[in-house]
Amino acid sequence: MERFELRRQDLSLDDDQQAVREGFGDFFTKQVPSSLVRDAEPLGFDADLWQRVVAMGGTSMGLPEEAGGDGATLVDLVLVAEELGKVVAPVPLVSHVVASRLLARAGGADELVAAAAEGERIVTLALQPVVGGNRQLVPDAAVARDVLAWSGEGLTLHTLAEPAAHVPNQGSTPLAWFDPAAGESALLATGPEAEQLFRTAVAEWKLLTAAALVGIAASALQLGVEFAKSRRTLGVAIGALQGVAFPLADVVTELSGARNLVLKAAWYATHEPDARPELPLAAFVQAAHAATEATWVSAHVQGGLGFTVEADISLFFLRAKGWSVLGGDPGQDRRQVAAALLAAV
Amino acid sequence: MERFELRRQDLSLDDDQQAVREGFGDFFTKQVPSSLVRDAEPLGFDADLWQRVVAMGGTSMGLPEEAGGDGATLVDLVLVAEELGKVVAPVPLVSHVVASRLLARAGGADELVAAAAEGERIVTLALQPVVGGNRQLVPDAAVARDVLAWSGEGLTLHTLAEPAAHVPNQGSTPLAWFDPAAGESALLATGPEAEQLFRTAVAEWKLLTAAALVGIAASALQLGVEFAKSRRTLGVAIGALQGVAFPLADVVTELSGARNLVLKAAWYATHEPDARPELPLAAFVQAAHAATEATWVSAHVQGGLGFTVEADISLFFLRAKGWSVLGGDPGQDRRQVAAALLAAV
Amino acid sequence: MDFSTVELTPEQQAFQQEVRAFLDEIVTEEVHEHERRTGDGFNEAVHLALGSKGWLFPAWPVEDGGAGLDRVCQRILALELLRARVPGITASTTGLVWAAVELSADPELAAQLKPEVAAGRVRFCLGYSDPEGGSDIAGATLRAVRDGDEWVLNGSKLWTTGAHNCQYTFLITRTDPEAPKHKGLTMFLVPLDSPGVEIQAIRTYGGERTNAVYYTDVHVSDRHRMGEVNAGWATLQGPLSAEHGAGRPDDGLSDIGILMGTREFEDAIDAAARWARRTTRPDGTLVADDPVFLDRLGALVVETEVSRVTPGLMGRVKSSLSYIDGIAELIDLVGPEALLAHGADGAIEGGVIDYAHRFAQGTATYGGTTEVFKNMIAQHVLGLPRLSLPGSKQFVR
Amino acid sequence: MDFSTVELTPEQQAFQQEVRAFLDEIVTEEVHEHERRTGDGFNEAVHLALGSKGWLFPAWPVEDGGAGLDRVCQRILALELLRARVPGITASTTGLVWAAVELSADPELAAQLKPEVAAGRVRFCLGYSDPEGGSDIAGATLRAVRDGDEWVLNGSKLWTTGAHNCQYTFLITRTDPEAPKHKGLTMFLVPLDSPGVEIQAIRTYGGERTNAVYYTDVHVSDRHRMGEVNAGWATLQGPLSAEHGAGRPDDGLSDIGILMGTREFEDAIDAAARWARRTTRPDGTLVADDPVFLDRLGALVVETEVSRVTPGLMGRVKSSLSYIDGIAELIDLVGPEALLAHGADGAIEGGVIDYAHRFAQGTATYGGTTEVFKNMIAQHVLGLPRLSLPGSKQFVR
Repeated sequence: MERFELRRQDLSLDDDQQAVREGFGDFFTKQVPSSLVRDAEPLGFDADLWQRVVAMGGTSMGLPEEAGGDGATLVDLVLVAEELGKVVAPVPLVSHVVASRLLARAGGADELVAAAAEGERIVTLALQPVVGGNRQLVPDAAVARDVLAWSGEGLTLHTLAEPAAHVPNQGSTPLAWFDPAAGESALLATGPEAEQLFRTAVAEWKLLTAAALVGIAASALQLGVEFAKSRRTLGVAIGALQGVAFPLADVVTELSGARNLVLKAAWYATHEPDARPELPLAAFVQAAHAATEATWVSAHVQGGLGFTVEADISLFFLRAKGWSVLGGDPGQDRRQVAAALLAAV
Repeated sequence: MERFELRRQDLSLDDDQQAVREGFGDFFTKQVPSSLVRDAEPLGFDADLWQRVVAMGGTSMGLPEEAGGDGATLVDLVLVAEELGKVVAPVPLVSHVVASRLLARAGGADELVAAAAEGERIVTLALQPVVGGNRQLVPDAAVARDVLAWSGEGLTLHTLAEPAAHVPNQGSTPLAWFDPAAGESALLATGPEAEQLFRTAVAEWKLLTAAALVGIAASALQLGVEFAKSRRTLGVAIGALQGVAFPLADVVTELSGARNLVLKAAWYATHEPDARPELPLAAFVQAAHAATEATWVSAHVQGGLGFTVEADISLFFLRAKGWSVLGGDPGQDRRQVAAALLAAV
Repeated sequence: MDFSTVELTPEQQAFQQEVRAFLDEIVTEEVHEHERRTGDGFNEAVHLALGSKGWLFPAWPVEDGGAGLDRVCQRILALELLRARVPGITASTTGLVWAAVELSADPELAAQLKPEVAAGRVRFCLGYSDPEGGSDIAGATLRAVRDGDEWVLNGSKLWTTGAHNCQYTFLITRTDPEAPKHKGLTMFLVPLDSPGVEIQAIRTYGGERTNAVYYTDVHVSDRHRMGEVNAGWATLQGPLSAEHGAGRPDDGLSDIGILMGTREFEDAIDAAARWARRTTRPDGTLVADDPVFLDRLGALVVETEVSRVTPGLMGRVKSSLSYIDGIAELIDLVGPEALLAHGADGAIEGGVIDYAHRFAQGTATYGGTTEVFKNMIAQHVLGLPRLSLPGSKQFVR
Repeated sequence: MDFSTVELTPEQQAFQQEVRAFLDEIVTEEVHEHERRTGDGFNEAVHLALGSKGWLFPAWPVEDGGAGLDRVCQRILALELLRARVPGITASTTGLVWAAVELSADPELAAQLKPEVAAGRVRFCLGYSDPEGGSDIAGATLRAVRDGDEWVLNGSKLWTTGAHNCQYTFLITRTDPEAPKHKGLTMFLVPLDSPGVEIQAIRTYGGERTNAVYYTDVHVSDRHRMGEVNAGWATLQGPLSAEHGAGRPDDGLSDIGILMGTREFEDAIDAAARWARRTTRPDGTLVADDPVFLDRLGALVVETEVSRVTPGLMGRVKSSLSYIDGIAELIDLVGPEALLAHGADGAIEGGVIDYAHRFAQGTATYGGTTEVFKNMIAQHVLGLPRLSLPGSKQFVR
């Protein structure tokens, strides 16, 4: 493996990217107070907010221009996903964007792609291969009639008359069981191409979810730091004690690494998709870890208050694991990261 | 699995056990200054000290009375091994005691058992099954002419004219490559009985090594705590800062758990060997972890000084990993611990 | 050293059978459902039933309302209560406070309360933490001002778990704001039906209910003072050191360390192990045969084994922190089904892993944060010096 | 954002070839063997050879003894020096000190030293840490007392790495013990051949050599004072903040964070990966096909990927601590062969994993402990308050 390659290591955002971050950051901060998140529980879907996300271009930006989109890159999309994660917005944007892109790439019907771009039809993706007709839990399938799934036969679009029944879960996401036999199905692609399309979509889902988890970690950290600055014990702010300060320093460290790895993975996926295909998986592993740590540390720093449902940290704590677990065991991703190294050394 | 069984949870030592701990504790503390440990490097064997250990009964105590031993239990033996670990004594006592017990159980020749009991012949054990005649690294084989090994054919005693060549290693142990084809060999036992004898001996080796690692951790902790009490920064003892105190508190916690788990495992292995056969492996996993943490934290607390070869912590740091690694990947042991649970729930 | 199964006398065997039969009867599915719904850590019917058997204070003589049990029978009872998952938080706080009542209360008051407490009709909760005080109990700001034969209380407390099911709270108050921090405190046993007491529910995402309790011009008779005026810190020490596990007999009939949530963690691990034995991966292999699953599950099992033998306060820290780390890893191993809620289609064993993950987080805070205990371990086990802070000795508002 | 391969001009390509050819020639196996033997982090022949090319200060103009390289060529050179494993510790301390010399030294002295430093004939080391001072450099106790045109030094310093290969040490001294801690310090550039200077080797188990340096009535001319009297803290800041990674140009031609040992960790990981591809387990399966090995190795690879993108001081902490944790895990994965020493029968790639394990431990201490940096992260990244300690501002002996 070439460890001393002369590549740039430049993580700065250009003006357009900065505008995406700030635009969606302002949007989510203003539109999604924590009360809205609570009101959307346990389903985890706010239809009004979804309309406003659509109006912001959230559902169309990631599609190619010929499919009615703006051709935004994965770098743009991870910036949006991080901002979404910062407020844990109850909208199925990550799954929908990824599934819409897959649909467009796989030659899905123009009307459906257009309806997805306009957010009228919500689309999602079964993250595990379908084997033997077994059902699986699919993110956002409780609000989506259209589910893309891959099996040995190929990539299939499954369309139901109604979204499947919601399965209540810790992360308050619109999770549902997906039954490959239910509804109508249309084969979109077959063979190695179908598998490649599927693998790429799963990697995109993990990358955008990683970005959302970075957002969760960032907000959790902020809540913890604010508390540590203002809460006093024995005559000093608790944040002056290393027993409190060091875990928070560890959190910002893990979080910064996660954020930058997400950006780096997004750059590669955009510009050199075949060079480092394992990077989105590495980013997912790290972001899941960072979000788990950040939310636990922040809740713990806030003492008993951090353990109450009234405290906003509860929203982030429950979703850090509740969102990341939808991607399955990070161990699978670690194995692929290792396999990539073994192939390279 | 019966989680609410009415068993005693009594870890107190009786008078005889206390006498063993204190007797060997005094012995090792007085006989093994750190200069002796350094002088024995890199081989890790001091022949004079070995004679004194023999005179203390260290080589005979663990053998049954009919084999010229004192019938000491594994509880006694782990107490001795912990004291040995506290001074990282350069003697192959753990391997020798375990291999001698195996030899006696497997019906080894009386003269050889007697010579082992008197420490005249040093015996050791190949910890991995022999497959296809492949060589393996065997602890203490650089000072032992007699190596017990198990293969599909059974349990075999291999006797060489001279101990194999020393292989220099980080832990300064008398490690050597064992070649199953070298020297003379005698088959001692076959079939499932041979395998059971071998597995039991490996578990005993891991249990006694775990005890030695607890000793290493305890001495490392003591060095770190002494330093933290006396070294000052910014007008306070560094041990008053949570950034120093908390890692040391974590170490004493892990160490205390490791020590007690070793004792508990030794009790079960002595009194109900079939009830919890996985406990020695769990104890090894925990002790290896505790020793790794204790030596790194202690070295780090001592700043640059803790990184110098002159500091006694260096002796413990290099052996914590250098001794535990001889038992192979703790992951194997974790899998057996998990398998025991799966069989029980 | 002894880990053997305790040999029971015929009487002890009969007692064990009696306990099991009794608990089978009173701890119904409705009891568990009530606990899931309320998070009270208390069920009045069960509590009174235990009181009727003398099992709330099983070591007390029968004539005092106890059951006169020997140590072995006490242990039998304790294990069976755990096995039957009897909600026991209010029983436990009542027991803690009783130690102080016996030692420090007006003897007449104590004598009057004793049979009621034993029967389960009178229950106590802990009024320790200030809203702004965190783990620094001695920094209490709730004011008590003498007014003739009475005291007038003003202020509030957080984390008074069970207040809505108790008759009294064991309250720490500041009676002398000018004195050094630990010398201006006085304890009271405050009747919770006093005018001016307001109890407000606080819910945790662990599913528990605790309370904020507000005291506005609450008048409490001097008879309800516990111990001397301004000697509240000494009055409080008894139950607090019992809570921290000091002074347990060393006969092997107690747990080795203070366990926080180990049962919940083990429940989740056991459920995951059973799940692994019945679940196949897409490639048709059994999860239980997956070496990666075994390697990582084994690490968690080792942690529970270690927690169970780590002594005293160190066990308190170890059990909580290894549970919090470990339950997150267990969820990774199992995947999304692990976080389905109780009652959801596909939830594993009634959502036991989901519950264990939420419940875990509180274990690092209850009765003092893990940081408080690490400080104590550093100072009392290792002998490291204590850092002197402005409010260590002085009352700082 | 840009991670693309840098497109080289024909000149830059030629430069890259030139560097590779030159290093191939001068960095012989004997150089590596010398480094393993001495642990000096320095090889005089190589250092002088680099100086002869202007590559010790590659950005300096050629007329100043540099090579006038653009940023891309500087990066090319830096990467090739890493690839060729050129011992570079004394080159690095010399560079750090030069920044202060240029800023604070007597201009005539600086002018006289500049060509010598560029050529590699004059080298600097850091006289920062007191034997009792640890990371608290501002608590320096080594005394400097004025004596006419000279200063007399008494005291000692630890961790003066490279002193035995350098001509000067950049020394922090206490010139006013009565002043507030940071206001009584003065810096000197002390010739190491001065009478009264004694250099004593200290060896680490990472294989490095550093030094204790003792100063007994060492007379140093006032001309060697750096910056104003009692303004030593300001004089020191320049190189220290360079060491902490401040002020790097943001053109993507530097590492993102400060890396401590990531190269050594990656060397070990790569060696373990190759080992896994050629090694079979007793049951005949290839280690590289073992999912447990892949799961756990993958975790380490993720750590290195994260270290490489964690910015600034956070990268400093992350890279060191994840390396220390990770190398222990890597040894577990490989087993006893991982800890065989260089040259031992069966050692993996010359003992690279054994070396990486020993070397790792120092990375958490060099240039300040990870705790010092965590304090800085807490204060400067998060804005948390600093704990006031008795010696924070005052000089406490």
